[in-house]
Amino acid sequence: MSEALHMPQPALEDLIAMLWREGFKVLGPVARDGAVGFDEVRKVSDLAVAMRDTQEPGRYRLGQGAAGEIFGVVNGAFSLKPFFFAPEETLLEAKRERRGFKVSEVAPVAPPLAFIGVRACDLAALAVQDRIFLHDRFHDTHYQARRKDAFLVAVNCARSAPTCFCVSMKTGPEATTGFDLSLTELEQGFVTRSGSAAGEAIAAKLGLSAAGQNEVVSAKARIDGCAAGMQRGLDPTDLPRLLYAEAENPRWKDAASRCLSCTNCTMVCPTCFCHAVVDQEELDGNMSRRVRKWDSCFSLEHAHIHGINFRPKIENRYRQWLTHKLAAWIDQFGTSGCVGCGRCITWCPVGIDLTAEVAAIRAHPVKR
Amino acid sequence: MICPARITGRRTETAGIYTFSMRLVDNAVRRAYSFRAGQFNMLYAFGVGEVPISIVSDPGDPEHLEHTIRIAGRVTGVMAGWKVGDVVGVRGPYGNGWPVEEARGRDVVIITGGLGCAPVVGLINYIFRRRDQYGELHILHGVRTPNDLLYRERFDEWRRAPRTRVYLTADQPDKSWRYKIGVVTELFDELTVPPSSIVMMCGPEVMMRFAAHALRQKGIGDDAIHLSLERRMECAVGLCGHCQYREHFVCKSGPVFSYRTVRELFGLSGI
Amino acid sequence: MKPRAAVFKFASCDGCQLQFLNAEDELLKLAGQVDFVYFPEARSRALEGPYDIAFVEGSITTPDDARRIIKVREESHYLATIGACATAGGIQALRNWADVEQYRRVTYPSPEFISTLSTSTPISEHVRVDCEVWGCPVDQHQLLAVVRSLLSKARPVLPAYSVCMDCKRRGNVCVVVARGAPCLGPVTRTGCGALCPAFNRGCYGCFGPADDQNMESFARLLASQGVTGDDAVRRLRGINGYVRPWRETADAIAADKK
Amino acid sequence: MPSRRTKSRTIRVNYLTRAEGEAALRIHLRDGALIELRLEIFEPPRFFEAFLRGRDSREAPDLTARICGICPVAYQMSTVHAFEGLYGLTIDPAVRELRRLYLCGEWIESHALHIHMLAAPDFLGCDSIITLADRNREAVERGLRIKKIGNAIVAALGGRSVHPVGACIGGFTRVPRRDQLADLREQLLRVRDDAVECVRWVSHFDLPAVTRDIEFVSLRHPDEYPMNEGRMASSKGIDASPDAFDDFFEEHQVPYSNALHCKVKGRGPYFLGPLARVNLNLDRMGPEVTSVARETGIPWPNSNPYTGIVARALEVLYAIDEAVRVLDAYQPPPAPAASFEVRSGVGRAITEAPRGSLYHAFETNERGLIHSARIVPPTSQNQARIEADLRALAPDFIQRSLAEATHMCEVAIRNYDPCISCSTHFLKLEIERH
Ligand SMILES: Cc1cc2nc3c(=O)[nH]c(=O)nc-3n(C[C@H](O)[C@H](O)[C@H](O)COP(=O)(O)OP(=O)(O)OC[C@H]3O[C@@H](n4cnc5c(N)ncnc54)[C@H](O)[C@@H]3O)c2cc1C
Ligand code: SF4
Ligand code: SF4
Ligand code: SF4
Repeated sequence: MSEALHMPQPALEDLIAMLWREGFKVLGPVARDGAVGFDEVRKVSDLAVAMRDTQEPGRYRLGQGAAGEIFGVVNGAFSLKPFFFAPEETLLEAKRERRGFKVSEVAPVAPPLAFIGVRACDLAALAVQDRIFLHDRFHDTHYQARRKDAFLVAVNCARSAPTCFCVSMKTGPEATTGFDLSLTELEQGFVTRSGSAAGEAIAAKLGLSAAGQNEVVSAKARIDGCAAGMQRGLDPTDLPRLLYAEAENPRWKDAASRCLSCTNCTMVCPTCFCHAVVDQEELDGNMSRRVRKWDSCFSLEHAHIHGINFRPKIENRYRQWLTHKLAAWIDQFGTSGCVGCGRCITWCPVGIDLTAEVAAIRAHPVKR
Repeated sequence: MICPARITGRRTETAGIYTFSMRLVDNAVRRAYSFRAGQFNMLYAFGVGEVPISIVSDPGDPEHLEHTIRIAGRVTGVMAGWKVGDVVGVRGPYGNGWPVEEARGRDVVIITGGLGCAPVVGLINYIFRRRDQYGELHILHGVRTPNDLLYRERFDEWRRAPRTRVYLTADQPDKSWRYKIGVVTELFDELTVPPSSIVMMCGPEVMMRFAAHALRQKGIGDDAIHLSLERRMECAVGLCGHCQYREHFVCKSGPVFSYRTVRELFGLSGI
Repeated sequence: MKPRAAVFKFASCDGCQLQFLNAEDELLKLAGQVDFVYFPEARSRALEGPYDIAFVEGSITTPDDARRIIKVREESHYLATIGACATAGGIQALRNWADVEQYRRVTYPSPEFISTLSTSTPISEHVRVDCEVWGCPVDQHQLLAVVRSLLSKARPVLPAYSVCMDCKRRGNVCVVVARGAPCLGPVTRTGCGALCPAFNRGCYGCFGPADDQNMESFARLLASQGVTGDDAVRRLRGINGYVRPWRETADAIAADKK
Repeated sequence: MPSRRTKSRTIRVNYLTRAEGEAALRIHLRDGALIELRLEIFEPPRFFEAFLRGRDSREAPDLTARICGICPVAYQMSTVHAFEGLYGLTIDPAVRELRRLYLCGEWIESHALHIHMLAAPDFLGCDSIITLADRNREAVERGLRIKKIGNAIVAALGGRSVHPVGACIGGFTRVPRRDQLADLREQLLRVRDDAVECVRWVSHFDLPAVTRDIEFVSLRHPDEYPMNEGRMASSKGIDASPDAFDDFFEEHQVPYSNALHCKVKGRGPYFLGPLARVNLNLDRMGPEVTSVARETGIPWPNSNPYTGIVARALEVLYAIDEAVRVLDAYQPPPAPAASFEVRSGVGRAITEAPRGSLYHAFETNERGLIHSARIVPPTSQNQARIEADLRALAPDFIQRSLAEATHMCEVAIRNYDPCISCSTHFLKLEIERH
């Protein structure tokens, strides 16, 4: 990580303006419909300034925060996922021709995006999605087109929501990699570091001076304080073995008695990548689009083949999700599918908490 | 990318099962195309959808593709109407295929059940075309009722071939049934093979589980037992997530798995 | 030859068949593909059956209609119900829990002139149905997708997962979690594109139950939001209230209260 | 073919087509004299007024919308206005304007549907818009363009054009930002010429020249063309608050069929809808629409029901201009909806549905649950008037073939753009031959 610089608050305004000038569409945490999510920002006041979120399983409220605090709201309702892995997009078009048909790829229209205020967990999640969409045997051109020019300004967390558990997943609260610039908010301005050549170039243009020693110390203290105060945790020890062995633990049934199978957890999860591929034919039958949409292992259709459904019960599907996320993912991609952002806990309408489910299984194994 | 292919032949195997021959339309694509026995293509019916279908023709002649399709639902229902001259879509090949190299020189046991399994027919054809490279060939097939025995003539043909034995059984036979009665494992009493044999099977997962168990008794190791699995597939490249089988993506690390790899999962329901 | 299609109406508001006419961009294309030989709302010349495709709107509420639907079925090769009325009994199925005699008196000064059944029932309770298009009203894209599938000789399939999935795809903020508002989304079939949450309000179930729902847990969720007793019953006994999982849950809550 | 031999003859139009809903007509003539005439509406009863009892007033707009798929917005509007009166709400001016916009959308969509899909084929000898398109594709495409923008307005405020979800007591569940409406404005300006052309087109139809003694009824507002608010007015002198609906109008049931018939107390049938509104409110349509109205050469006000289609086209033009006006002035209200406490009481409201005045009256208990509901849709109010028109036509029938007579009746009925499914209370057909 590079040298710590001091960034006065007005320079954030400059940063936003500069990114727009550089041709980026700039997005940041904005309050909308009672929650914070990434949306277009043109100036600092567009951000969710002086606001605080309260989060608990199945509940999210936005309220007043500390005056002047810019990044008081921790991870928002939506991660970076929708911006790179689109919820719905056309991949191909097939047009009928006199004899047969012709297929052409639809190139994604992707203005370069800059994000201000990305949390460490979301950066970690982005790395997981990169692994899946860019560094696997197949390479997703749509994801790549949007991903390649993105500019990421991270914000280190000075407080956590009660649903956060990044410390146990070793993904936060400090962003250590995967960003162009990182910020730690202080009473007066920010301590900033660059994490890439692009970040360095922007920092240079902003003309920032080196941060004072006391600023560096207090930034670190804030991050450490956040880490120390984190209320939730998930013990990742030997998870694949545990969950594979506990496939018949009665806890799955118990969770299934609460689970609505509504798909919300998978939709808000920044790493979930399941998608449906559907062909949509025009009414006149001359053209058909192949569309990719987010899908979820909680839908009944997901594991359906003709005449059989491999996961007919909610308990099968809940187990599939959790086992995939925390165990099979490691076998598949060499990394956990969970980064500890806690979104699936907050945004589950009935507040099912995966950390509690895992803890219960660990506490009462049926195998050995 | 979906490549257009022209249907060059259509054969009715039995009611509701058709074999289509096809040729990729684009010359360059066709020449570059190659596949292994047991791999599959995603076949596309314009505007309606795409489904995984095994390639049953011989990998030695990759410019000629053959697919045997059983009409099941929406997409295959449309495929039932494909005629010679129609242009359809092919994307592939995908999957790992049968371990035909590993099998060379060994006795081969092929087990299939249920409504006849296209990948196995392709495999048998493959071996017959290279008959001297393989040892004894045992074909075991279990059906529920005699009506489910789909390729009756082919079984008869195979039965007459040298160094080949065919074993048939029906769960619920009728008067015309001249073969064994009971589930597939009933056939194992008659089967005598050396432990060095290799087994390849395809069919309902319960059947395969019982068969694997019975084979173990005969001293055949879990490594020598290979089975082809079926899961929903929408992308076939390990991205869409539908074919997950715990840590496996059936489309890319399968559809053929050694029994050793999946035996732990085989006993679990809802995976 | 173009398939011959017919649009039949039973007890309904006409909103579902209107979706054909509301397809302004597609209407002439549609007419190029399908011959609507019987469509009283749109065409004065009505041709006799048999029909290749029948779209049936509305529920069965009168003895005459109970007889008419049988004839419609006989004349139609493929029969698709369109909308909550035809597929689930519709809003008028609220009578199924009431005393219809009393309903008659409430609505008409001379109730004796009214001939009606005591129930409003979906078409599938009367005849075989080949395809059910849910929604109040049906979604135009879904409706046209069904037509397209039939033209392509493919069995139409429509998604049956919960509204929540489309709600999140659309980027709505969940009204349950962020506002504590009751929302039927988790147990409702998708199709509308998660309209209500996009308009800052809870889903009220226009598309009927999703293919798989956990009604016990959902009822507990409602209760935790303070929606209990009659209030919970009313939420479930709405436009698709007569469909089994919702009907049973509402009935159980109603029975509990007594 | 003239059939002088026939002394007695019955005409039945078994299924009234190109009308929303189901109705039939039976006319019995003897020696050229009309013995009996019945407009039988056999739309099955759906009992809205009954099942609304016990429902929460806050769900009512979603329920009453389901009465009619063609004019759900008007149903929602009458419902919310009735409850807003009951709960003593004051509506933010910006919300009020958005509601006008909302209703403009429905008028445009519903009128365009009626003109192009239901009525024009009659005058041009086609059986549907599809055959009309073969003959005059341009007019059809123009109509579809107009209709589409109407639906787009409703969808912008309520998510979809049939049973939109955005309206609630107090306002809307969400209001658009200004920039979200910019596109609508552009589209409206693009179809304005189409709308003018449409007025010209319909005014050149071969409209029968008749004059009848008609009492026209609509809302009238001191400053604007009536939509959501105003006093009841009529060409024969009614001027009263909607609260007094029952003092002026009465519903009664006829055995052979029908939605309940309505009459002006002590007088008889009356006429609702675009022609009534134009006749009574031409001075509120603004100079530009008025001048287009004058150009048609048709005198306004007039008592020829066949000019209804022209009035409808004029209202499309008016609604486009009005929508643009609202959009230009729009600033989002501070809150999408006024908050309120429920209470017991009675609330009544009339709004102008595309087909005419739509009256709702609700009584609630202290928990805001509906104790009783009354809904009087325009089609049922027009029904007696339709029968009167048909009666006036009857003497002509004796000279005409069955097909011709049938056609004449259908055209006459369609003047009223009857939306039969929206009549909340219909009877089963009971044929009683005397
Ligand atoms: C590796 C592999 C090889 C196969 N080889 C053959 C073959 O050679 N011949 C043959 O007849 N069939 C084969 N199948 C099965 C074939 O793919 C299904 O019968 C087909 O997908 C059914 O589609 P449908 O639309 O007609 O059925 P529907 O029941 O209408 O299915 C709807 C959708 O579900 C999915 N689906 C349903 N069944 C399956 C299934 N079994 N596998 C994957 N997705 C499914 C598809 O996306 C399908 O479009 C194979 C399947 C796999 C996984
Ligand atoms: S599983 Fe839950 S906590 Fe983990 S990354 Fe996904 S949404 Fe966040
Ligand atoms: S389902 Fe709804 S929109 Fe369709 S006809 Fe019935 S009430 Fe109307
Ligand atoms: S708002 Fe309703 S539909 Fe949307 S996610 Fe929440 S519960 Fe599901």
